[in-house]
Amino acid sequence: MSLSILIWLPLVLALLATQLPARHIGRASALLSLIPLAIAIDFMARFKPSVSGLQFVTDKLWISSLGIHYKLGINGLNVALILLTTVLFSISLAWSSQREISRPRQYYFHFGLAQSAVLGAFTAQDLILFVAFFDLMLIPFYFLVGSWGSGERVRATIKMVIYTAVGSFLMLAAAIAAGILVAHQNGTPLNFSFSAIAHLRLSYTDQDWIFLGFAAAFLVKMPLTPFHGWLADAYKSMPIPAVAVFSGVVSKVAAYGFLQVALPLFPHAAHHFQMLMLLIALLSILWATAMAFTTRDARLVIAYSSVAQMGFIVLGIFSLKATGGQGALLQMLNHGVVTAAAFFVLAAVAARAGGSESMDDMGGIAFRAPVLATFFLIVTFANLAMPGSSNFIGEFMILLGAFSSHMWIAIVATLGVVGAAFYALRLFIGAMHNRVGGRVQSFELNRIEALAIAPLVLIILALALYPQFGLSKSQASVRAALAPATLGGSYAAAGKPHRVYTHTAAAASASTSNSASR
Amino acid sequence: MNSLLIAAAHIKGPHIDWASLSPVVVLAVGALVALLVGLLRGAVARQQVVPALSLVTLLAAGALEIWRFGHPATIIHGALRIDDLALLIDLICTVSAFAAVLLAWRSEAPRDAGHGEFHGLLLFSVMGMAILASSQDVITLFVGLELLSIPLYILCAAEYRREGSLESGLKYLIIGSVGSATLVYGLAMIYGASGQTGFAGIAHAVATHNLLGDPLLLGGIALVVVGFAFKASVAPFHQWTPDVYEGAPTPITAFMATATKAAALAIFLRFFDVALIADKTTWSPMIAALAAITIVVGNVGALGQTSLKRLLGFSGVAQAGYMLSGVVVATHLGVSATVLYLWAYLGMNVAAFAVVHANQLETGTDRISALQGLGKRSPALAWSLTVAMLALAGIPGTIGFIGKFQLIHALVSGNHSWLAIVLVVGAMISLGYYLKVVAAIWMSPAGSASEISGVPVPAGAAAGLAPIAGGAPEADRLPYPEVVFVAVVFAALCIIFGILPQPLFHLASHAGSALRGLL
Amino acid sequence: MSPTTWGWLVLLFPLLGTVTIGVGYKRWTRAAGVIGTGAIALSFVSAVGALLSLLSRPEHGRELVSSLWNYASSAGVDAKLQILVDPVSVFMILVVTGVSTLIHLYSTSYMKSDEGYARYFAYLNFFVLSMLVLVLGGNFVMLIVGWAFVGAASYLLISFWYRRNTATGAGIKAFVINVLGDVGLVLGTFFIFRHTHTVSYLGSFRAAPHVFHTDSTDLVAGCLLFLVGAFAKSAQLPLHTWLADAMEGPTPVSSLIHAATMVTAGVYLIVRLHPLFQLAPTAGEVGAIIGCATLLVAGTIALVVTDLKRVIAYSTMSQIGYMILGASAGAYSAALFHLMTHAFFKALLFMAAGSIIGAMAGDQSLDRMSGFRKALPFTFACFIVGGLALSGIPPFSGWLSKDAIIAYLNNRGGIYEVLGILGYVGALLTGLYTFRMIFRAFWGEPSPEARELEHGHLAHAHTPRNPVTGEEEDNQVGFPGPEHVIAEREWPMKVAMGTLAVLAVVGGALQIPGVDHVIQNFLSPALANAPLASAAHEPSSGAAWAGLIVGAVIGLIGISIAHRIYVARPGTATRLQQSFPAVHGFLMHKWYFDELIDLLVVRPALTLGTFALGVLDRIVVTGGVTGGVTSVVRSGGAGVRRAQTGLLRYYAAALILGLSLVVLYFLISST
Amino acid sequence: MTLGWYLAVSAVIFCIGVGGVLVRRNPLVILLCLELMLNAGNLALVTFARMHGGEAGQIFALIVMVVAACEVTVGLGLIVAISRGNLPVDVDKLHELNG
Amino acid sequence: MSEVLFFLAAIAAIIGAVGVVTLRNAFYAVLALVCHLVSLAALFLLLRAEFVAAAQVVVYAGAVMVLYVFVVAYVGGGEEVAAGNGLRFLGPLFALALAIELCIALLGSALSGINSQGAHYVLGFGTPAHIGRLFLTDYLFAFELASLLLLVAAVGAIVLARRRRGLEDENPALAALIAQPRPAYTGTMAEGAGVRQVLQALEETHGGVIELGAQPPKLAVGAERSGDEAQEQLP
Repeated sequence: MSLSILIWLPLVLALLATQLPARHIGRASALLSLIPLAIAIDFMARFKPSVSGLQFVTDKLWISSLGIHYKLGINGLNVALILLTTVLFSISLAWSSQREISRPRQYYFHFGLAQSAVLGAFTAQDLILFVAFFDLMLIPFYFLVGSWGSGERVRATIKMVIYTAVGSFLMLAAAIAAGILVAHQNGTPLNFSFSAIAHLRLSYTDQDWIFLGFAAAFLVKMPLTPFHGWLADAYKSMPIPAVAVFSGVVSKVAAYGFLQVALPLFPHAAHHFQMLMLLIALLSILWATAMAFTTRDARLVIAYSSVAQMGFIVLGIFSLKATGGQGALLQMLNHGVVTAAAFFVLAAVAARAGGSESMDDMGGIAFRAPVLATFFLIVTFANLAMPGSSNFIGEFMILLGAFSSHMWIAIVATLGVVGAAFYALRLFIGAMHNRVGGRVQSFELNRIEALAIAPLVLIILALALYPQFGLSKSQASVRAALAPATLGGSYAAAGKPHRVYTHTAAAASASTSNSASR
Repeated sequence: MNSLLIAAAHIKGPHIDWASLSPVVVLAVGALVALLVGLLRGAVARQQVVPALSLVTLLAAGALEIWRFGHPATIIHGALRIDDLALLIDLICTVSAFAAVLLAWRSEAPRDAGHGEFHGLLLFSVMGMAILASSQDVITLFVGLELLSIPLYILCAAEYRREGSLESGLKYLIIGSVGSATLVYGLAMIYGASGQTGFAGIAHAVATHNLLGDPLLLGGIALVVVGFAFKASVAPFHQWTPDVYEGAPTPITAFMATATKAAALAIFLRFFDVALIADKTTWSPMIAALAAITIVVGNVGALGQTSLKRLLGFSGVAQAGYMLSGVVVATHLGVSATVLYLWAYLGMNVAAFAVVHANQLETGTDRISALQGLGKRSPALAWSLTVAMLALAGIPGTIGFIGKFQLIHALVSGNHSWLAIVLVVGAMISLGYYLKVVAAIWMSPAGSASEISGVPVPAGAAAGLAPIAGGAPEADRLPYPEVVFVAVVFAALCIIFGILPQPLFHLASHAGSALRGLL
Repeated sequence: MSPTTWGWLVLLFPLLGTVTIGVGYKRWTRAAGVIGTGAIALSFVSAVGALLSLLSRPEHGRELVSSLWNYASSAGVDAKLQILVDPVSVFMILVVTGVSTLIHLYSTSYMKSDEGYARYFAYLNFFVLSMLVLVLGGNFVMLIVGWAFVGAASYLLISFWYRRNTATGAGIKAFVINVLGDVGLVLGTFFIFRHTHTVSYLGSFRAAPHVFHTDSTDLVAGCLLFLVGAFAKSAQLPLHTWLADAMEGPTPVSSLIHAATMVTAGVYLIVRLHPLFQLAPTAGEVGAIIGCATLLVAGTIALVVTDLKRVIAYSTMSQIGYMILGASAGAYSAALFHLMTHAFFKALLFMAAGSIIGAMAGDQSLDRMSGFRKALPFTFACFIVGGLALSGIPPFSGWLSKDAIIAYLNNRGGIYEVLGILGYVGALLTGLYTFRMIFRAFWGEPSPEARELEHGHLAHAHTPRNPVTGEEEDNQVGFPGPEHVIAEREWPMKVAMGTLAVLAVVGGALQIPGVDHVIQNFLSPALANAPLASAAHEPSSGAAWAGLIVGAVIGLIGISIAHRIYVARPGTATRLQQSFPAVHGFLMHKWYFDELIDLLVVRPALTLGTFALGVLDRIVVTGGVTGGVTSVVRSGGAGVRRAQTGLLRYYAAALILGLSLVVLYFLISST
Repeated sequence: MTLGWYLAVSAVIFCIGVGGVLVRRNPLVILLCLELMLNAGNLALVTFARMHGGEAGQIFALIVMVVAACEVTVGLGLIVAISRGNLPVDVDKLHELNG
Repeated sequence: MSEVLFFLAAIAAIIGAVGVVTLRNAFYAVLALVCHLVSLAALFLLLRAEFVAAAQVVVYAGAVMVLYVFVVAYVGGGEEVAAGNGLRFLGPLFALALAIELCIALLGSALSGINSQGAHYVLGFGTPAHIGRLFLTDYLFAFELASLLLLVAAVGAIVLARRRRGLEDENPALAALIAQPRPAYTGTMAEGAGVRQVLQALEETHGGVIELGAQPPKLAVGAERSGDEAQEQLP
């Protein structure tokens, strides 16, 4: 089955669903979203983890005069994230389907578009295609926030889009420049596919600024401090299902972009800016932790915790060690599940606290809702990366990677771990325990809420028992992705020919991808 | 008398390649016919037949332009060069005029000006553009420019009962004439320096007579730059643009915004990349600087606007800045990028103006706030405007993205990466206003829309459901089907060519290679 | 069955118990106690099975590893879901499951009227599971997992009565400090992993002598970080403050987690990692010093604290100080021996305290207790047994185990001799505070509650109040339960306490210097490669007996002083307080540790957070980065719009100005 | 006289026209000033035609003359329309469109 | 001789130009322009551009200026020279700067021709015959276009300035008002009463907002805003 089907199916299904009578759209969308999920599982099952190159490749020349390819493929870096995307979208749609939503046609259309865009961004194997999907993701979220959000939603959505688009435009410029400069400097025809760029040389100064362009886009999207200015408003305003998928997968696209695009394609720059990126990651961890300490807004606690987590992920990636990269990848998966679950739990809690998301209005909810409390607790423990959760393994490997590359940064970063314990638990206690809040009317988790939360909690538990799931598929790909950047400094110093390692890796991937595509 | 006859007998007119000239001829004939039919007394003849005739004329002209594609020819003693670049630009103008005619079908302007006159002038203007785009001689250039401008001055003021219309006409006329005079003086100086009026002659003279650093030539270039920049609304010569766009009848604004810009950019390309190519190192930094200024000024100026037409005016300024990039780099790639962007710009702006027009017809104003609820009133229009705005902003999947892509491509290849960065920064700023428009369409102010929070809303609140969005246009109420048609078609093209841009690239590259002597 | 199969069974039963109770919390609420106790009892049986099957193997084959599946095996990390069954872990699981079974039994009565009965047993079973993972885990990752799980279980049980703000506060405090410990373990693991490239115990131990030389920096750093973990878990200075607060939890919880099992995990850790600590004597010294300091500090605080449970809690800290001291010094078997006996008598003391608290209708203040001797004869007897064992009075178990540690220290010499002598000071304090507590609670005029109980009425508070703050309990939600229980009326409590009392008396018999060395012999296969555990470092039985006698005497002196102050001459305590107000205040404030931590850690963190939220984020991010750019753009826009006057002549002027500039440029670039 | 003088005169006239556009408020007079500018262009063209001895410049000048006439016609028409609409015949008072 | 003529013509042309810019009365300005045009024609003659000079006089000074005079008469030409704003000073300054730059550009050229009397004179240069031949051969296209341009201009002038029908039918009240006697010096074309003024008057008489049917609403805004000016012009 072609990957194109997987990535475009959500949009098509959404369009189909919108043709139904308004009251059936939600349920239909939720049910239909199981199809992409099934396809994603199928891909996952057929994926061969031992191969570092692409599998299930679709490669068509899209814009021939620019050498832009419509190239999709799966490797160890994105296979789990694709599954995560389909899962989270299914769950978000299920959650939405149980609620009355104004203008459902547009709502579900935007959801379908969002899913297609995210899947596209994960599978794209061409710079321009990647950029296109990356930007395309913005549109549905712009509408979802602006039309179905709460509070200052219009301002928030414009702020969000401008912030993220600033990054994406810089990335666009960088992507174009990358393709062109590579073509110029090697005298090859224009070709924007990752594999083509990866094994051609690009001068170090060009790599540097191009890398910064990509980094800007990714850092804003995640977001990391100090690029998080849009986060609070946007997360505050987003409808719950939107924020769940946004925080769950959209921010992962950025982190994934580092692994899939920035590091393998611009290894020297990645090596060059390693310290900068590590410091930004560290700053984010500490900053977001401090913010999460102090805010009374439950949603912002989760939001900032997710900034801190993204900080860890970047820390892992830019440790430029396989352990760190593996940890980062696992952590993307974990955090995607956990943060989405956290937002759904938050919605359930807010529903019991008179609609308020302020911790001042909560408290004592656990009593009549032990199941909810248990789920919340599991999510909380996972969120603070308690050992035994899969998140811990992620953080463990991230920190191990960072530790082996820059010991002190890892040690300082552990402050974030301790801080997470405090703010995550503070949120749990503030909501579920202590005296009963003024507007609280507690009731047990109902079927509708459980529809979204229970599967996620089950996934969290399953991952906790078997985090290897997130590691086993990716090892080869992560090594291949990081190797050039890890070597970045040494061969620069030795003046050896450029990127011998990737060349062989790319060749290997080409041969395997051929066999896989057949 | 006899001697005169003898003298006349000696005069042998230039050879005229009627095939190549045919689009221009068709336009002229169509304009005259429209003028004449407009004199008929019957209301049907005036109100339906005349627009129909102009549509036919434009279709014919378009068909002929397509026919001549790939058959470059220099005709009428070097007055015109009908090559792929010219034809593509002509086609833009023709399409734009076609859309303008449809938009104007039931609007105020043709009734006020008289249908025959209105359409006749419109066609004359298209003809002027066609000539300007293919002119190969400074005299033809100048006449073409005036033939383009003068009808527009009149059309801007067509709604004579509206103060804004008259004001915009007067402003356009006076500032335009200052621009023309400047251009004339500049052309005079270039003529003075080179002794030639043909572009090829000028190029030859500049290259061979060691004129490169001559103040006379450079002064002339300076004045010409300003004259063209004015037409293309390049900052700081852009100030008429927002005012005129706002004041002019909307169909005319739509036409002006797209077609004039195309013609002006075309002559920029043709004159600088053909006649003055030898002096590229001197003028290129200046034009690059102007482009940068334009990008910044246009985008920044659009930020706080409340009138949609004004906003689009400033946005047009900014886009002109983008498009100058192709002139700056002066390569085949640059030319094709500019042409490509012009096509993109046509699609995006016509779609946008069509919606503005429709909304104006319905609400009587072009305020952005009047867009509120458009998503409910007419989803087709709302989606069209949304697509247009996103395309203008350069979001992937739209033609605007492709256009910007190619411009950046040209700039980076032409060693003008810094301008590419400016372009990108401009695009970032532009989101600030494009998105506000989209927000106004879909996102009613806080409180009125039901919000999704954690609380399940009790069932039964679904009474006030919105009409189908993204569905078939026939589901919408259609007060002005032709306007909606234009909006939807152009918006759809923005998407289609945004996803499958290869044909456009193909055409644009033809245009790029039409200019010989470039890299 | 092989020992490892038994090991997995040991883990399986509590897991099943947790899940069964958790899933069926509504349907079989009342059965939760039985299920929970039964699960742990089965686990204990399995532990015995493991013991027996381990003993049936030859000595050199008593380190067995078994893995279920790859837990996190990638990119060089080789973490498996793995257990290590060796004498140390078997010893631990025996203690843990045994004591746990009894405490579960006790709890079935103690918690019977609590609304959260099922939840309680689910948590408690989960705790046992976690503790067993901790001790059975076969690699560092499993260790950390268990380590954190017990922390989580501890948190859950401390804030079991979650309507109490004090309970939730104590819970979060305990949790965060324990996470600090986890981080210590994680970083310690990193330091070791950096050189050994494996997370498995046996792999690391095997590699350690080859990759580390004695006291190499990374090894010492790693061991110190492990010690941080141990200190956090075992409530050693300066990470001890959570333990006293943890008394917010139900008393059986204090008994199980905060006395018998979890808090001793630090000791287990040091023993488990002894191959590493052997190579890092510096780390061992640090551990010993901290342990010694803790035993003294906690002992002094216990002298003045008036909350019954907190006295026992500080006593626990103090006793764990001995164990840490011993384990750090190398007295592994002695430390584990003391760990076991301490589990018996301290659990017993807590259970007995629970009985008194029941009689006091939830009041825990020693100030209001008195004269319960007659009212609670069984409890009194248990208290006496536990107290004597704790004070190290012959022939109770604590006497043999504690003095074994001190004897080892004195034998090792050097700085350890000093620490050993300080250990005797601690022994004096132990006798003093233990019997201060006993004398105040059981001697003197019977309190009203005691009097009523003598007449057969169990006191009930009209309005249940938080024992710490006096705040009225949130009674609407129904817990803690309205009924209180005493051991005298509940057979499960009696059975549990009785069993422990017997063990507290006879438990010491396992290892009597010169008589038998059951524990030492059992552990020796696991300690075979430890020079410090070799016979050379063990004190001779003569020296050991000398130490035992000295210890017993010191314990008796302590008791007699307590008797003098609280029984013979009532009022002495008050006089002392008035004579040394500074000392008393200092001790009452628990050496100001809480305040110090508050000042040094909590406050800066919160200030930083507030600063970050209020100032930095607003000024730097919103104001500077975003705001700066947007305001520049915005003001640019305003400028452009202002220039757009609508006045034609201005436009012309702008055009002309632009024209002159362009011409100027071209003129300049001419020639 | 050398041709430079003619050119100088033409430049001066051009700039007088420019100045007029900038300072006058009556659109009628502004149109006159535009005439000045165009005429200056014509003078330059004719001068250059003389200089090069080719007639292209003169042809151009004639065309410019036609254009000037056209612009004037349209401009005057506009002024009449403005005046009919009872709007002020003063460019400083026509600034409804701004910002 | 030619020098004298040049100076006379040049000075006259410049004076005429200055007159156009400075004279307050539009009518005088037109006359000054005529003077300028004629002087320019003389300069053209000196440059041997006979046909251009002739055309200048005939077309410009003759035809276009007449148009001017008519419009001045229709609109009324009284006007203050400049507004009291910065442009009054800056305008000439800008112009001066530009003049300097242009002179530098024109005279600084290294072209030898600038400092000469011009190219060698060829018989027939600039004569109508030559020009005419060129128009029919080399510049045929421009010539044809120029004629179209004139047509456009004519059409445009008509579109903008012609008398309209239909206004009366749309709004009887308006029509009646237009039929009323006009104040003096406001032109003779009845519909020239203009919407703004009519509205003003209507509002005064009817006292309220008027429905103007097909009138674009923008009108009302304009009418309201410039009410003061309209009042001044009404008696």
